[in-house]
Amino acid sequence: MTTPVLQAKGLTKRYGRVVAIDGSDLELLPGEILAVIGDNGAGKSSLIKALSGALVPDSGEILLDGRPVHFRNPMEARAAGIETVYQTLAVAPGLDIADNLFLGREQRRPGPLGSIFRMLDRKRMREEAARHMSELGVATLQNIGQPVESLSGGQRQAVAVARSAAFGSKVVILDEPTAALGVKEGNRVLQLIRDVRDRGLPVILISHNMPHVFEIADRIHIQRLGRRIAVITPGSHSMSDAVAIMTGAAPPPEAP
Amino acid sequence: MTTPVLQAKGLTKRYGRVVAIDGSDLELLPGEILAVIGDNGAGKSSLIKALSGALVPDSGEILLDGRPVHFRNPMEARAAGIETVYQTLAVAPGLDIADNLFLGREQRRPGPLGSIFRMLDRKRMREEAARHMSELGVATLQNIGQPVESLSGGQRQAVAVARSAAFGSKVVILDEPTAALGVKEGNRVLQLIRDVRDRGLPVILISHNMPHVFEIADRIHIQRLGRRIAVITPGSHSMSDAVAIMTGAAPPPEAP
Amino acid sequence: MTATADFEVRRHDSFGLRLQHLLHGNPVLGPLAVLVVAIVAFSIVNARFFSAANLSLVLLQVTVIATLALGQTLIILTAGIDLSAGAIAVFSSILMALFATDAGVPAPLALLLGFACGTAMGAINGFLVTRIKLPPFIVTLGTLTIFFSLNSVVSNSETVRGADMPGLMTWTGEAIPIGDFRLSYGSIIMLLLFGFFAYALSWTAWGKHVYATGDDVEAARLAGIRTGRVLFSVYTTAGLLYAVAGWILIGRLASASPNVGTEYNLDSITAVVLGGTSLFGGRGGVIGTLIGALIVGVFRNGLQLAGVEVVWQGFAIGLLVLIAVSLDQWIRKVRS
Amino acid sequence: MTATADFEVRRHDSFGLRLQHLLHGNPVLGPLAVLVVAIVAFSIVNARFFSAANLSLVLLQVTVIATLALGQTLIILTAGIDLSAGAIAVFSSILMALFATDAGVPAPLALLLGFACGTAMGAINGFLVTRIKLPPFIVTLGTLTIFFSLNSVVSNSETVRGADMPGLMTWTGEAIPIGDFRLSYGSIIMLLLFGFFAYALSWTAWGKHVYATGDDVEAARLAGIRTGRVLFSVYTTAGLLYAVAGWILIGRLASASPNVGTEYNLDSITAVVLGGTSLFGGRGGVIGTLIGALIVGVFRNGLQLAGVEVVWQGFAIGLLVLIAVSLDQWIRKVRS
Amino acid sequence: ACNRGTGEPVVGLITKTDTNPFFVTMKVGAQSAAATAGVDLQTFAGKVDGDNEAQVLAIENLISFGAVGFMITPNDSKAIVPAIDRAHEAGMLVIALDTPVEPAEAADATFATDNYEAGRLIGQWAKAKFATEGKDARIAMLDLNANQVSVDVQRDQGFLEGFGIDVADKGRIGDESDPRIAGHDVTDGNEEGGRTAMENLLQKDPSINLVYTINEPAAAGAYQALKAAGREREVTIVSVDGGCPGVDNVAGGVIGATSMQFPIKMAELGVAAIAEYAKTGVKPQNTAGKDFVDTGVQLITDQPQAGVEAKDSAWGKQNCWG
Ligand SMILES: Nc1ncnc2c1ncn2[C@@H]1O[C@H](COP(=O)(O)OP(=O)(O)OP(=O)(O)O)[C@@H](O)[C@H]1O
Ligand SMILES: Nc1ncnc2c1ncn2[C@@H]1O[C@H](COP(=O)(O)OP(=O)(O)OP(=O)(O)O)[C@@H](O)[C@H]1O
Ligand SMILES: [Mg+2]
Ligand SMILES: [Mg+2]
Repeated sequence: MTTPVLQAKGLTKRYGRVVAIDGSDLELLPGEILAVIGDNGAGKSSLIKALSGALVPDSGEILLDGRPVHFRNPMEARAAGIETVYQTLAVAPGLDIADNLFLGREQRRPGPLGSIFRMLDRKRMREEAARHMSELGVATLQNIGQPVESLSGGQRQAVAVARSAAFGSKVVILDEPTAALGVKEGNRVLQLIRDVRDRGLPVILISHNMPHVFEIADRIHIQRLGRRIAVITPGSHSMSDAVAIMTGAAPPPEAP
Repeated sequence: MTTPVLQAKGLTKRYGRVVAIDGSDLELLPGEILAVIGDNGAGKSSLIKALSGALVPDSGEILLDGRPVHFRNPMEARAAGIETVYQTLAVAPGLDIADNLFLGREQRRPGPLGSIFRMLDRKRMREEAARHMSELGVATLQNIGQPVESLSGGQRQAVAVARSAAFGSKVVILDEPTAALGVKEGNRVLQLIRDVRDRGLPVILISHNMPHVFEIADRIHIQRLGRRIAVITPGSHSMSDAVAIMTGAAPPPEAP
Repeated sequence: MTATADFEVRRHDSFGLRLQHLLHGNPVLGPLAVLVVAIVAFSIVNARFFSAANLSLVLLQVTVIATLALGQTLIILTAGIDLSAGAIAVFSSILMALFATDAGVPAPLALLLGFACGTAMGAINGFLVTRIKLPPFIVTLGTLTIFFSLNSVVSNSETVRGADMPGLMTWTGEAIPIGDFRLSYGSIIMLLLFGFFAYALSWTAWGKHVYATGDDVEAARLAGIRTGRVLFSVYTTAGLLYAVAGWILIGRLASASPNVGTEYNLDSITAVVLGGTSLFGGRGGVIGTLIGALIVGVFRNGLQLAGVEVVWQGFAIGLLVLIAVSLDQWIRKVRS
Repeated sequence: MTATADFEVRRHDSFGLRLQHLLHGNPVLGPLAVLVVAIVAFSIVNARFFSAANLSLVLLQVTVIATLALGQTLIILTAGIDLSAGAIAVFSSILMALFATDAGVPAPLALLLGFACGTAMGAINGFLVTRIKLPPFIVTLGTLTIFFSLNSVVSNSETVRGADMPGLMTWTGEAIPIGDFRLSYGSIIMLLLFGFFAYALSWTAWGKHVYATGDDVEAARLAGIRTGRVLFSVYTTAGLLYAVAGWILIGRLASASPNVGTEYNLDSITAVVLGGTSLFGGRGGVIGTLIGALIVGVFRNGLQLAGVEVVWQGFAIGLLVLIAVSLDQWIRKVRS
Repeated sequence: ACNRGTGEPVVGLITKTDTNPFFVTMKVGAQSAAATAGVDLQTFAGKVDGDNEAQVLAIENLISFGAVGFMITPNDSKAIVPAIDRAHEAGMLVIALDTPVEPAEAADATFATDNYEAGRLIGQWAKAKFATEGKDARIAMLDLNANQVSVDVQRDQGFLEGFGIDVADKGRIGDESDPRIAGHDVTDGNEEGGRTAMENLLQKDPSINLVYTINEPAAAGAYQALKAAGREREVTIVSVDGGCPGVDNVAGGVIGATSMQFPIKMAELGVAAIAEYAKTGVKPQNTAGKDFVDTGVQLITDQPQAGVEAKDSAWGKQNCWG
C-alpha cells in the first residue's frame, strides 16, 4: 500500500462533557479525492480542524507523508502545504475580495517600491482576484472592491474556495464548500476540485450533497459519532447505502 | 385569482454602486410553498429581507393580504405573523439552544413567580427545545445547555429552523435552511415545511438544492440579476430547464 | 497508540477535566479563587488583616464602587461602556443634598428627586446611543464632561455638609454591628441590588435580551428583539443605580462633595473586567463584578496593612491586578 | 408603480447617492467636514481665530496628543485599547532627560535609550496581550499604574529643566516661521509619522494584517496570519511612538515633568474615536485620527478665544464632541 | 516605615497626592522628624488632586491601626471633616497641614502657609514694579482648575488684593470686573496646562504683560508660551511655591517673584506636636491672631521693590524644597 499523504490515527477531542472526535482515523492517499460524510455534529469539521492545525487534539497522531507532525496553529499546517476552507469561511469581513484572497501572501510591487518600501501590488492582486472569481462562475459580482461583509452568502464562500484552490501545494481541504453556492457555481467548484486533483494534489471534501460526493469522490470516509465507521467507494456502494451507514440504519461494512 | 397572502411590487434596493434588488415582484398565494431560486448574488436574500422588515427598500410596495404594509424592522413583520430564518441564522452565539429558540417569546413560570417576579420557566423551555430539536432529527446533540456558538454548523441551522417553524403564524420564510444540514436532517426539514404548509401557512423557501425544490415546491420563482424573470411549476418545467433559465442559458418563458 | 489515548483521556478526566467542568459552568469561580488567594496571602503578611473589623472596613470601602460597577456591568454586557458613571453619581448626590438643604424639600422627596435626576441622565445617554446611534464611548465621554461641568455650576464647587442634611440622607452610612463586623445600610442596599440584578439577568426575559443584544446586536434585531428598547432600559437603569451609589456616597463621606469621583469610572470598569465580564459584550455577570470590586478593595487595604510605601502601592496594585487576571485566565483556560 | 420607482431611483442618484458614494469611499470626509464647520464657526465668533499665528498654535497644541493618538489608533485598530499611552510617554521623557543630564550620556544616545525604553514598555504590553492572553484594557490599566509609579520613583517627582539639557532634547520645540505660521520640528515629526503610518496601513501587507486581526482575530488566524506577531508588533510600535511623543513633549514644555499626562489617555482615545475609528477594531485609519485630534484642539482654543468661562468650557466641549459625532454619523449614514 | 511591632506610637501623614514635589518634600521632612521623635510614620496619599475618598480611606485605616494622630493636607476641606470627627472619637490628634479644613476648628491644629498672604506678597511686588516702570498692567490669571478649591482661591484673590484690585467675593475666582484682568484659564498646576493656557490667553489678548500663576510648574509652562511668541522679555510672571526649580527660574529671570512656602517646617512641627501629644496629651496652640499656625511665607525675587520685604534667589537656593 502506498504511504498516505496525510494520515490521522486515533484522534480525540473533547469539550467539557461533549466529545467532538472520539478516536477517529483518516487516510488520504496521493492524488485522490476523499469525501468525508456524516450527520450534523458527527465531528467532521472538528476532524479536519485537527488536521489543519486549527485545533490541537487531546490525543492521537497525525502523519504527513508518513512522518509525525504536530501543528500548533493553522500557519504551520499552511507552511506544510495544507490549505483549508473552513465551514465558517475565515474571511476578514472589512477587507475587500482581493485583500482576502491574498491575505498572508500579499504580492509586492516589482522593483525598489516593493523591496524597499514593501508596497503592495494592489492592481495585480485585484486583477488576479477578479480572474479567480470569474473562474468560479461568480458573474454577479458587481464591484471587486466591495468589502467581503457586503457579499451574498454564496459570493463569500466563493472567495474562500478560490483562496484555497489557488494556493494549496500539498493537500487541499474543503469543509462544505458548495453549501451556499448556486447550481452553476457548485458545479464549477466540483470542476475546480477535479482540476486540483489533476494537478496532483489530493483533496479532502466534506459535503452533505450526496450527488456531488458520488460524482467526484474516489473514496468516501463515513464519520459517525466522532469515529470513522467505514470507508467505501462510489463503485462499491450506492448513495442510499451510504446514507444508511451514515445514519446508523445499516451496519457498516467490514473494515477494509 | 385569490389575493396573495404576501405580495411585493417593484422592490428596489441599492448599496452605493451595487444594485441588490432591481424592481423585483413576488407573489405568495395562500397555502402554497413558493421556492425562490437564482444564482449567487441574484438578490434572493435581499428580497426576502425586504419582506421581513430586515431592510427597508428604496422603493416599491409590499402588500400583506392585499393591504400595503411598511415594516421598519423585523419586529413589526414578526408581529404581523411573518417568521423568517435568515441565511446568517441570526442566533445569539453566547446563549444556549433553549434561550435562542424562545428569544423574544420567553415563557414565564405559572403563578405569581411568573406574573410578579417574571421568572422564566427554564425547565419547560429546555424540554420543548429538546423536543423541537429531536423533531428535526438532530440526534447528535449531546447537551441542550450548550451555547449555540459551540454547535456544529448544521446544529446551529437546525436551531434557527426550529424557531421559525414553531412560531410562524401567517407566513414562514426560509433562506437556504438546509444548506448546512445532513441528508437525514435536510429531509426532516422538508417534512417540516410540508407540515407547516399543512397547517395552512404559506412558505417561501430559498434553496440552491434543485432536487429539494422540485420535490416540495408548488411554484418556483426564478430570480436573476435582482429581478423576477419567471415563475414556473415543477410540473411545467424540468430541473434543467429551471437551471437554464436561472443562469440565463435559456430565455424565460412568457410571463404568466 | 490506543493505550496512550486511553491513558490521556483518563488522566484528563481525573482532575483537570473535572475542574474544567466546574469552572465552565461557573465562570465566577476564577475571580473567586483570586479573591480567596489574595485574602489568604494578606492574612499571612499581617494578622490584623483577617479581623472582622478590618474585613468590614473593606466591604465598606468598596460599597460605592461596587454599586457603580453594577450599573457599569449592565452597560458593558451590551457591549457598551459608561464613562459618565462617576459624574452621574456625584451630580445626583449633590442634587439630592441641595434639594434637602438649600431647597428645603422633605428628605424622602429630595432623595426621589436625586434618583430621578440620575435616571434622567442615564436616559440621555441611552437616547444618544439608541436614537442618534452614537458609540457609547463617545456619548458618555461627552456627557461626562457635561455633567461634571454642570456639577461645578450647580454646587458652586462647594461641599454640602452631612450635619446640615436630614438624617435620611446620611442613613446609608450608619452601620449595624455584628460582633466586630460593622455592616452599613449602604452595603446592605448594595448587596440587595446585586442579588436583584443577578436574578433579573439570568431568570427574566429582560436579562436574556440584554445578553443577546450584547452578543450580536444585529442577530438580536433579526431575531425580533427590540434592541433599542433593551439598550435604553439598560442605560436608564444604570443611571438610577448610579444615583443610588450617590446616596450611599453621601452616607459614606457624611457630606456631598462635588470634587470626588474622578477615579470612579476607571475603578468601576476595573471591577467589571476583574469580575470576568467581557468588554465586547454578552459574556459575564454581576456576581463576578462584586467579587472584582472586593478584589480591588482587598488589594488596597492589604497593601497598606502590609506596610507598603505609598509610592510603591501603585506599582504593587498594577502588578497584583495583572497577576489576578493571569491567574483567572489560567484557571479558566479551556484548551480550545 | 414603475414610474414612482424610476423617479425615486433617479432622485437618489442625483445628490444623496453621489454624496454617499464619495463618503463611502472616503470615511475621513465626515470628520473633515466637522473640522471645517468648527473652524468656520469659531472664525465667525472671533476673527482672531482664523489667523496664521493662532492656527499654528492649535497645531502646536495638538502635536503631543496627536502623536500619542497615532499609536493609540494602531492598537484600537486591532480591537485593543491602551490606557498606558500617557504613562509611557511621560516616563520615556523623564528617562531620556535624566540620561542626558544626571547620567551624562551624550544626547543622541540618551534619546535612543528613551526610545528603547518606550519600545520595551510597549513590548511588555504586547507580551501580556499576546502571550498571557489578557484583555488589553486590563493589561494597560495594570501597566499604567506600574509605569506611573516607577515614574515617581525614578524622577523623585522632580522636574528636569530644559535649560539643563543638551539642545537636542528640546529641539522638537523649536519652530520654523512661515510667515506668521510657526511650524515646530515636533509638529513636522508628527506629520511625517502620520504620513508613514497612513502608507504602511494601506499599502503594506503588515497594514492588511493589522486590519484583518482587528476585524476578526479568529478568522485571521484561520486564514494563516500570525495574529500574535501582528499584535506584538503593534504594541511595540505604539510604545516607540509614545516615546517619540515624550520627546516632543520635552520640546513643548522645555522641561521633562513627571506630573503631566494624566489626561492623555482619554484625550488620545477621544481623538481616535472622533476620527472615525471603531473601538471594536478593524475599521478606521490614522488620517481620521489626525483630524480628530485637530477637532479637539480647535474646540479648546476656539472656546477660550470665544470668551467662554472656564466652568462652562467643559460643558461646551462635551456638547461639541457630541454634536461632532452626530454630524459625522449623519454624514456617513448609509441607509442599511 | 514598616517597623510595626516596635511599640512606637503610629503617626499618619496623608498628603493630597504622592507625585507633587511639594508633598514628596513634606513626606521626607516628616520621615526624618519621625525618626528623631521615635514614632512610626505611616504615609498615605490621594490618587489625584481632589481625591477625597482615598483620604477618608486612609483615616479609616489609621483608626484601625490604632494611631495616636495624623497630619493631613485635605483634598476637600469640608468633605473630610466627618472622617476627622470619627478619628477624634477614637482619641486621635488631627493636624491639618498646608490646607486648613473647614471649619478650621474641626482639626486640632493647622500648620500652613498663609496662602492669601502668599498671593498678596506677589501682588504687592508686581504693583510696585509696574508703578516704578510706569506701565499699565494687563493681567492673565492662570489658576488651578474650575473647582474653586481653597488654595487656588486664596492665592488668586490674595494676589489681586495685593495688586490693588477689588476682589468682590473673596471666596470666588473670576467675579472681578476690573478691566486690567485680561482673562482666566486653568492649568491643572503643571507645565503643559500652563503653556496651553498662556498660549490661548495671548491669542485672546496679545497685550498681556503680567501673569499670575498658581504654582511654579504652571509658570514654567507659561514662560515657554511667551518665549515662543517672542514676548518673554516684556511680560512679568509671578508665582507661589518656592520649589528649587522655581527658585532656579527666579534666578534665570523666568519668574519675576515667587512666594516661598516651607513644607519641611510644616511636617516637622506636625510630627513634633503629635509626638508631644502621645507623651503628654498636650495639644498645640495656634499662632496668635490666626486660626492656624503660620509656617511663614517668604517672597523671593532678584528685582526687589521698595516697600516689599524680599530675599534674593541665592537665599532661596539654600532654603528651597524639592
Ligand atoms: N467549541 C466547542 N465547544 C463545545 N462543543 C463543541 C465545540 N465545537 C464543536 N463542538 C461539538 O462537537 C460536535 C462535533 O462538531 P463538528 O462541528 O465537528 O460537527 P460536523 O460533523 O462538522 O457537523 P456539521 O455537518 O453540522 O458541520 C458537535 O456535537 C458540536 O456541538
Ligand atoms: N450591505 C451590502 N452592501 C453592498 N452590497 C450588498 C450588500 N448586501 C448585499 N449586497 C450585494 O447585493 C447583491 C445581492 O445579494 P443577496 O445576498 O441578496 O444575494 P443572494 O441571491 O441571496 O445570493 P446567495 O445565493 O449567494 O445567498 C450581491 O451582489 C451582494 O454583493
Ligand atoms: Mg461541520
Ligand atoms: Mg442569500
